[in-house]
Amino acid sequence: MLVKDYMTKHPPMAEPKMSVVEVQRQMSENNVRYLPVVGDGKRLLGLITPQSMLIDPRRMASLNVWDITRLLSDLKVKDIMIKIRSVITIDPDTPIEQAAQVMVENRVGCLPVVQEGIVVGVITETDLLDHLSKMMSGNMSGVRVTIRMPMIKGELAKLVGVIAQAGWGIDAMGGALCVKDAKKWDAVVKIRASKEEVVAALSAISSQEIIDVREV
Amino acid sequence: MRGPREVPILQIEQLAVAYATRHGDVAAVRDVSFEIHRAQTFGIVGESGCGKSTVAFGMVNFLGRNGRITGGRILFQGQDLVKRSELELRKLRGDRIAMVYQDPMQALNPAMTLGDQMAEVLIVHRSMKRSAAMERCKQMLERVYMPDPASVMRRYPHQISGGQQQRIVIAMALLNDPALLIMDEPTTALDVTVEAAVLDLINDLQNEFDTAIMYISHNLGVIARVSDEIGVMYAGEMVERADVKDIFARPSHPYTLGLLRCIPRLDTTKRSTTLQPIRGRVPSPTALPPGCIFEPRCPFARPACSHQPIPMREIQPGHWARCLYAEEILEHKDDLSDDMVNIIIGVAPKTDNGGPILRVKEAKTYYPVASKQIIGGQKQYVKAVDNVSMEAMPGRTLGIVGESGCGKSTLVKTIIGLEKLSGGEIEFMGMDISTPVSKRSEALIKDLQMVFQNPDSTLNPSFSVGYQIARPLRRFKTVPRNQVRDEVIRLLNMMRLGENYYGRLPRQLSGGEKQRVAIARAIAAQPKLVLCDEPVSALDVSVQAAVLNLLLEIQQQLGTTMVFIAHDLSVVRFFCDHLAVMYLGQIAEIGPAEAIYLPPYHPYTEALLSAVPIPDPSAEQKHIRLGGSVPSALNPPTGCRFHTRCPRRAMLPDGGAICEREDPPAQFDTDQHRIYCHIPLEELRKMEAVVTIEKEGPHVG
Amino acid sequence: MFRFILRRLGFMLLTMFLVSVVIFLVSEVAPGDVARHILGQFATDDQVKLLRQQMGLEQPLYVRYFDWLVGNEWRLRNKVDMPLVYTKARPKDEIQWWAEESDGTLVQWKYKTSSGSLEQIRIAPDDSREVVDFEGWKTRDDGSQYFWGVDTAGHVVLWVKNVEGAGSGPAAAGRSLGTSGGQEYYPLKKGLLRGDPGISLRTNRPVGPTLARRLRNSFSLALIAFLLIMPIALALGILAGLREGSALDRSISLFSLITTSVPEFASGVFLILVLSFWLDLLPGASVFVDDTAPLQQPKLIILPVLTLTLAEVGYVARMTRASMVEVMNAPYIRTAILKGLPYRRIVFRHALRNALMAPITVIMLHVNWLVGGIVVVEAVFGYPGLGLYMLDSALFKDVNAIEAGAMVMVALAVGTQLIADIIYTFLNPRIRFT
Amino acid sequence: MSALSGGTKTAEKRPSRLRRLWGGFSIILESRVGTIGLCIIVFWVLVAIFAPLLAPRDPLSQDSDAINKGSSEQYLLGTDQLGRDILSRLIFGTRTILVLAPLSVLASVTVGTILGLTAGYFGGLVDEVVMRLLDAIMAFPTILLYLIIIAAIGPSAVNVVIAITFVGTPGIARLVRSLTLDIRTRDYIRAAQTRGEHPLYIMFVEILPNVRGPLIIDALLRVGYAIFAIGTLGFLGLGLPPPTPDWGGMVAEARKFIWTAPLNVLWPILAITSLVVGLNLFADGLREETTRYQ
Repeated sequence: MLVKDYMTKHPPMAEPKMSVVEVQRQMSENNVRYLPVVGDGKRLLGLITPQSMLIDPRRMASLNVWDITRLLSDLKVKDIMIKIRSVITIDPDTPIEQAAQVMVENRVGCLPVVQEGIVVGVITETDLLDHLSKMMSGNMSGVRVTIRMPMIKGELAKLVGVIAQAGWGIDAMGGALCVKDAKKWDAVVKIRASKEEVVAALSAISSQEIIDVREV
Repeated sequence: MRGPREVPILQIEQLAVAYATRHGDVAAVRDVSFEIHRAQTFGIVGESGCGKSTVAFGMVNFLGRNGRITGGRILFQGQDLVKRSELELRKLRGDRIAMVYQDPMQALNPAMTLGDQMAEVLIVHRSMKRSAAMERCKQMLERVYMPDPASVMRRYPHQISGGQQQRIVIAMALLNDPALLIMDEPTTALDVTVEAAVLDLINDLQNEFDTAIMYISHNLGVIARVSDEIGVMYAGEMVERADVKDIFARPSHPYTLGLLRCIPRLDTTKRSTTLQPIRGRVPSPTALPPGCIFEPRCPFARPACSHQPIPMREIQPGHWARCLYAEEILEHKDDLSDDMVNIIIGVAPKTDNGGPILRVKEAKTYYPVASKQIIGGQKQYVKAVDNVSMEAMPGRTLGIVGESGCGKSTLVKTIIGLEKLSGGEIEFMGMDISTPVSKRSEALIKDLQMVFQNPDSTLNPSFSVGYQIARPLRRFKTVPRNQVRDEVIRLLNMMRLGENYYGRLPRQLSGGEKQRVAIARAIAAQPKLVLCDEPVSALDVSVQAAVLNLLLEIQQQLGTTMVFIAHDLSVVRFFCDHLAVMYLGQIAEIGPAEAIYLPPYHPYTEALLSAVPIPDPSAEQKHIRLGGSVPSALNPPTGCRFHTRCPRRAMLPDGGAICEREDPPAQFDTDQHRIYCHIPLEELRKMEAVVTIEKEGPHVG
Repeated sequence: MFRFILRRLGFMLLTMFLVSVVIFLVSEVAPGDVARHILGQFATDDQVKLLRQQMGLEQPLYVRYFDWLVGNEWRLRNKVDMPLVYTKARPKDEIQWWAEESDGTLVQWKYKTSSGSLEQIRIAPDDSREVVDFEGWKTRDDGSQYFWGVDTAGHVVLWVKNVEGAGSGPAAAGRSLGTSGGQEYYPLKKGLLRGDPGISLRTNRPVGPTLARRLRNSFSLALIAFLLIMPIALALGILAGLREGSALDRSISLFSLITTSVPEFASGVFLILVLSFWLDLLPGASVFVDDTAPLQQPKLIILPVLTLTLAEVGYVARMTRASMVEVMNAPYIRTAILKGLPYRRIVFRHALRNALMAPITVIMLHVNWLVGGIVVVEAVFGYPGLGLYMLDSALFKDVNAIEAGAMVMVALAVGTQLIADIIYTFLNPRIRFT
Repeated sequence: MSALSGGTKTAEKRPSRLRRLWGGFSIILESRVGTIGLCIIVFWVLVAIFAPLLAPRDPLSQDSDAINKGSSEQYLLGTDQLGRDILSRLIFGTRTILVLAPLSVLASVTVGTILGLTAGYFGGLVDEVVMRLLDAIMAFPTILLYLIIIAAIGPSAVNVVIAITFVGTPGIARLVRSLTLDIRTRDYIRAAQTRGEHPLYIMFVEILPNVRGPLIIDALLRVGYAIFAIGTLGFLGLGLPPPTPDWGGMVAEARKFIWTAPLNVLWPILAITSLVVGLNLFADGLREETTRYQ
């Protein structure tokens, strides 16, 4: 579950001397929202994001329509890109959740994956979301059960024991601290079996409470 | 394996390339479009001269002095390459787009060590220091399973084997982690077991580096094994494009169908099917037919086909074809095309009348090699052929198969008398022919003729076709003087070459035609035995089928016995009654063709069969790969010569120590089927078949 | 590698031997008689005969060849039954043949035509010189008196008392016939293999020293030309090869075509016409006042060097260009281009080394031509080199000189071929000599 | 593997011998270089053929009162030291050159081809002996070889041809040998061997025609060198005995009077150079065309 397994390798890239108009056309044509800017040998120089495309009107000399078009047409990527020193990059070997953490803290949508200054890929929100849905096997049908249990050692073992006894496999499993009650812990499990059997088996565990059951 | 629908690494739209020649511009490639996504392999297949290499070189705009891109767009990661300046292209090459070609030996600088040549890519593109670059190269060499990378990097290209050279070239291409890797027939020059290993390597490198690969080959089997999507090219145009399974299951362009029909397959024999060649010749780029380019050779052609050029159209999601009647083609793809109906060959083996026509007993051919010491030093010998015994039955075909360096060509040359026999004896029609050809009697020479491999050098370029066929007639006086010309014309017609070929010079003929003239020359004197030294391996697939059928016809009509040498197991399977598998100068296994392709196998035969690429992605095939490389025949391994690479030695007690000590005994599966192996026959019988033999399958009969 | 060099050296000796035999045979077959050549048309036949005898030309061919190769004083010793020595009697004397008595005194005999008797020149170890009448005649059974001795002209002579020799004839080229009177003459030689290439028939002085001086002149001329030609030719060839098909390439090709189409003598004379006659910049002929001339007046050398360079640059340039063009179209250059290497790096690291392999070996072979080609240039400019020396000797049929010169030239030629092969192995890693 | 090589010509009836010859020529005419060379050669050949008509005066007649005169309307290019008209001597000189040079090249080509074929085809001891012999001759500086041969057999037209043949043979033999070594490995030679053909048949019928191409080009260059050699020998006084008009000799004699009649030396030099340039251009054109034609 490392960044290098989930990042987009060989992403489309831009060069500093390219014209912004050209880059904008490509981004719209290929519905790409982030373009790392690289020099020779894929060395990272900057990043183009949707925000960097919004050009601050104050920079315009005048609002006369001809001046604007002329200025826009010879605007170069290096004028609008986020310079390398303010671009947050990530190493391919970091765990994926750390990448998510960095993105959330810095409120950025894309992290160029860099090794010794060379761009080896790009990881964006969509990649993480894609990873999340795979973690929860979002694309597979089955019974999805949410169980709340106290924060005591052995509780999870009990849950897994019951499922194992019933002979079912666990397609996906996720868990997090309960938002409302710090002492409680919620687990989400996906099992390929009928809804009734699952509810019957799991409600037998006294200390745990089924919050939500649904056929997915 | 393919990510969600995002930017394809490479997008080609209506690419057109032309060469400026003295007679004006010649359009070598017209209207080629396809896409390649990340970690996906796009296979381009087509016969020689169809422009597939031009497409490859067009990507990196390396079209020589007179070639240039005349139309279409090449989008690499979203940006069009056609308008890029030479400097920008240079920065892309070797960093984001890498290339690997057919002959690795030529692609490496003979006067520079391998290490320098590899590190250069990093030094130039990554401006790495030499030591760091060398270290990176060593890691990459380990990644491509190169034994002892440090010493290999200090060596020169001519000091390593073909397979290793290709690994170095592939490693060099992947050093900068390119987004696109273009491979132009990378494994064509390699032996089938080495090729299989390299193809595996390409697959798992792709998984790790997510590189998009454009794989170009004329061999449908290789393409089926390696690519996800396939484009079939013919005479400069892409005629069909679809997912790999689609194209084999539902070929919907007559040319693709023709290609599939004329390839001999491992799981079919000459009894159960016929090879249907494509008639006619590939049109030259300067004289293209008006309508559909395949119309002149298409069995399903209709008047509408020749009116105007046919556009590519999507007959099914993801399946494109350049044919007006593609849907109809699908229905009757199984019935025979008309001109093939009358020749159902499936010849039943004749009853064995009398003993073998050719008997080889413990034949040995050694080449003396100057010893290294200054004076004296015992003479060293290359044991090219070492203790080989076999027979050829009259009217039947004995196949000899094996990889390069196994001594099959030397054996044939010894039989025909071009090489001196160092030991054992050879009998032909009861008479001893251990002497070189210059000392043999006229009668013996007349009855033993040979067909050679390379069509370009088999005919003397300075003499007309008629003269060269007439020469054996005059030499052996098989026909009175005045009838020589008529006899030559009869032979030409037999070879399906018209009378007007009589006066032509070899340079005006295509490869297939040259080979037919060579066959006519060989059978002119009505020999009893014809030795064929890989007669079809240098030909295109469609032409190959025609020549193979021709040889079968000759055998059927004239009853000539044939010894057929080849390295392609599916061709040999189709063509031969008996088969001998050779390894490093010795016979590993010999017997009727059916027995060879079914267990019990000699471990080497098993490895060979599992390496042969089958032109059908759905066929299941055992996966056995041989490690190491072929040892030198100068000092071959002791005992069984295959023990250094044999994957089956574990089946023997104490790890097959016996294999190193003693020569393998001949174990008789049936009276005609012998296997030279220490592994007891019962164990060998327990192995399951390498290839599941489909009885019905898409082929007729 | 060592074994290969040994074989090549063996081959060189064989070739030299072969060549020497051929030259001897050829000069034997040649019409015209050397002695007649020396004495001119007016000498009488018996004078010519005497000179031939004195030069040992009467002896059978194989004897003469053997003498020339190995020398004959050890054979003729038993005639004079005293050791024969080839030394300088006194430090400033010329090297001459002497008989040496047991106590070290050097002895020569002289025939006095007036009295028909012999006198002896004796030089004692303490360098005192005296001339004494010699009475040691030996008598044969038929009563005639004879004596075998060494004369002042380096012959072993048989004198017979009171029998008139063939008389004297006009002295020619430092050779006085007056000392004749001997019945049989055997010219003394140490033989090539023992360092003495013999006496030049033309100048009657040892061949060795003159040959050495001439070789030095020729060598310096060839060296300067070589050092001038190679860099220019290689550079031109590479430039033309890189820009194949461009205007530069065509002009270089045309220039080299024209210069190779002009024979050396034509270009030599042409240069004299233009540079020294019309523009009067350089001396027309390079006349050497003394040995060290080339260093003081470099102007003497300029024209010959220029001629040689003109003739040679074109040829090497064309060959380098062809090799460069071939290499630039080689598949491994295509790999280099597709590896994205900059043009300069492709040319210098990849192309050059392979491209220079072929020309380097041929250039070394050209040293051999250079030595030969100089003959013409030396003839045109009168430059006193080996070539001119060989030319004059050949015209004069001076066998000893031609032989010595030929030996040097063959040694040089085969030597350079050997060096060429050795260089080739270093340049081309694929070739390892067994 | 450009698409070009794949296409094969539509197979038409083989052209007649004459048309094939013209086809050969048309190739050469397409290369500019080749045509210029051909024109120069043809010019000189015509001069040689029509020499008697063109030459204003008998080349040997001496006009005692017009010695070393400059060009005048009587003597277009002036006279030499014996009062002979330089122009007519030049014109007749072409005859000597254009007879002797090709003759000697023809001789060395025949001898060289036979040696090269035998050495190349048989290999082994034969090859070693022939090669060592050729190396010995090659080891000799060419000029010296001329000197010795001419000195041995005396200067005369025949001897000049013999000398040049003797010097030219090793080069041709080497070329033919290397070509034979390559062709010997071809399959059509093996096919002939399997038919038990006699080695002589294989050498002269199967191999020789395929050696012709490069041999012709090399022969052209050798004619150039032969012209050099004739000129040089003439210059060194070893060439043709006077008074036969010979360009080399003319240069040698004119050199002595360079002070009084400088231009005399210029004309023979220009003549020789132009002829050799013509030959080289023609050879280059031919080589370019044949390589592109394959």
